[in-house]
Amino acid sequence: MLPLARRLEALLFISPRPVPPDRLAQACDCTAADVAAALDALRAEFSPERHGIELRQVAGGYTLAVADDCADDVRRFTGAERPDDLTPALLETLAVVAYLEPVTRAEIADVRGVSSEYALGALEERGLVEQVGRADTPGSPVLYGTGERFLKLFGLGSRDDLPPLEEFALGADEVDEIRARLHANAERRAQ
Amino acid sequence: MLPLARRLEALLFISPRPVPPDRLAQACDCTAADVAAALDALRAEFSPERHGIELRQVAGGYTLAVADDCADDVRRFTGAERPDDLTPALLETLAVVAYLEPVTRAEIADVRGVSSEYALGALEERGLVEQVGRADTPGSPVLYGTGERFLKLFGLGSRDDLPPLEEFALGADEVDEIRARLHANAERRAQ
Amino acid sequence: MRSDAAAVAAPPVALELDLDVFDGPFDLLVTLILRDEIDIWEVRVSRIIAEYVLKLADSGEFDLDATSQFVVLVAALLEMKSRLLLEEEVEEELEDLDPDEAARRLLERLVRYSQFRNAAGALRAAWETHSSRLYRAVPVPAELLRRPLPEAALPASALAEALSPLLREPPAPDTSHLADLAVSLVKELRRLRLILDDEGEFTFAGVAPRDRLERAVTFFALLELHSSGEARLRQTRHFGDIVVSRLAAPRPAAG
Repeated sequence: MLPLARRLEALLFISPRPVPPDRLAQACDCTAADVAAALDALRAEFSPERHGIELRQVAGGYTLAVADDCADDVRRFTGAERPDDLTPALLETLAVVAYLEPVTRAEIADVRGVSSEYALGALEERGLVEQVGRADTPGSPVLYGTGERFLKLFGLGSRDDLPPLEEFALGADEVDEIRARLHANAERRAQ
Repeated sequence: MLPLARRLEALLFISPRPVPPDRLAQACDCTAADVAAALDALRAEFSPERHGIELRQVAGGYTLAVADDCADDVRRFTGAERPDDLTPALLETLAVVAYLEPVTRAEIADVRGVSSEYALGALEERGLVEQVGRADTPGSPVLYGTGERFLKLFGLGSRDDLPPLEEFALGADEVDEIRARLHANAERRAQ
Repeated sequence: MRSDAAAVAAPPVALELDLDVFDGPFDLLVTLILRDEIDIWEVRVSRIIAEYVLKLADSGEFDLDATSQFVVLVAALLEMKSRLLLEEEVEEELEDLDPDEAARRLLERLVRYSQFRNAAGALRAAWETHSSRLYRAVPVPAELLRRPLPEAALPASALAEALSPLLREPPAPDTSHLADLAVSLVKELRRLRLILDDEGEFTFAGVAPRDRLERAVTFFALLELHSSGEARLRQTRHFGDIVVSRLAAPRPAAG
């Protein structure tokens, strides 16, 4: 490997969190282009076919992780368990927070149509959602957002990697169908 | 790399402590011979010329560690500030190893009058002391000698440049006598 | 119950709240709710009551006026909230609207909500792929947190200096202060038992040697006689003489 790739490998090995490329450049006293080239070399080297470790880009930086097909061995060895599954309510609340953050509980309830107190508490407990401040509105309610753990557990480099919300919009035909159903209901009620 | 080598790589990558070979065999459900072969492959792969990480054998097992020539980058990255002064206990232990090597842990404890486990670990970590083999006595205890950084730290060309102890009212024959007494003690203890 | 006029005139309830939706004094919260700036749905009244009770317990004072005021305000909040809970009113609100307008609003809400529900589905797929990934969480070795010493930083003589004292045979321990001791505990016990047998009673001053260390041994022997139940010790005042009297015959195996 390139000498710089070896040096980056050592830094990524030692760092407990993903390292942004500019910090790598700073630590090795080299340019962003040098770092990019060396990271390419590292990525080629640490591919699952060759190693039990792989290079990943997640949560704003680069990090080394156990290759997926070796994870079960490691779990057996360390006794670590997979994180508990998220219920649909938790995932839905998390989606609202991730796309709208920073967001208050009232705004989340407004989108979901139900109080989201329990879901928010459970997400906070799992470290997926955190309080990021207070809104500058009457009562200064708590603002919620996602953190590094959210990005890591969902394999995102940053919040910008979330697919655009518009992708999940209903199709025109679906909207028409709902509209027709609502009209029928409204007319029946009006009679 | 061998599939087993990849799995061992993942285990050593995640483990905060050196892992004994029998635990590796247990975790991967394979034989000691399989583990030995895979460790050989890993050692060849993770050599300082090729990677920024290397495979080391230290007290109790195997571990992945930052390659020596990448350590300065890591220190710049971690912001290491504290100078690495050797405490009197470390210096004393290092002196025992330097003058009497190869020497077992029990012999070191015998000379110093206290258990030297921590000091040996700290010296090993600094590359000042290393395991050089096993004694041909019952229980085959590990033999320690000075490591590659030892001569550099003290500005010595070779071990022959160690100042003679006569200057400190102890003749070479006396040192030999002490060494003989230590080995006798060790054998007596082993019986 | 106080009249409304009196309730308004009463001093404000001094209770600082740190709720999820609101951070500030209780009075302000009530005002904001009345002005529709905070949705009462989002306020947990039970939490407010719990905080007030805690505050009362902490202060140790019971202010009847302030507490009455608090009860009135909390009751008002609960009434508002329970009214809103009645579905009729919600229905009424929708029925007030033109059916087309009501349908349009509902449609907007549903369309907006569906986006997030679909996004949650995409998040689930990402979670299934990535959540079980294992990252390294090992502290940086101490060695890499220290600035290493440069080459030839230490003199080799430091090694010899560190080793030499260890290799010399340690000098024999100095026991001269023990050798001078004329009495041993066993001997002293034997002597005191003889005196007890002969005299039945003696005083510490009468039997103790002059040497401080030897007197200490005699004193130890007295304590031994006492704990074995052979003698009774009496002292009428602090630092006074100790009178020792026999309680039982010496044990045959004594000594």
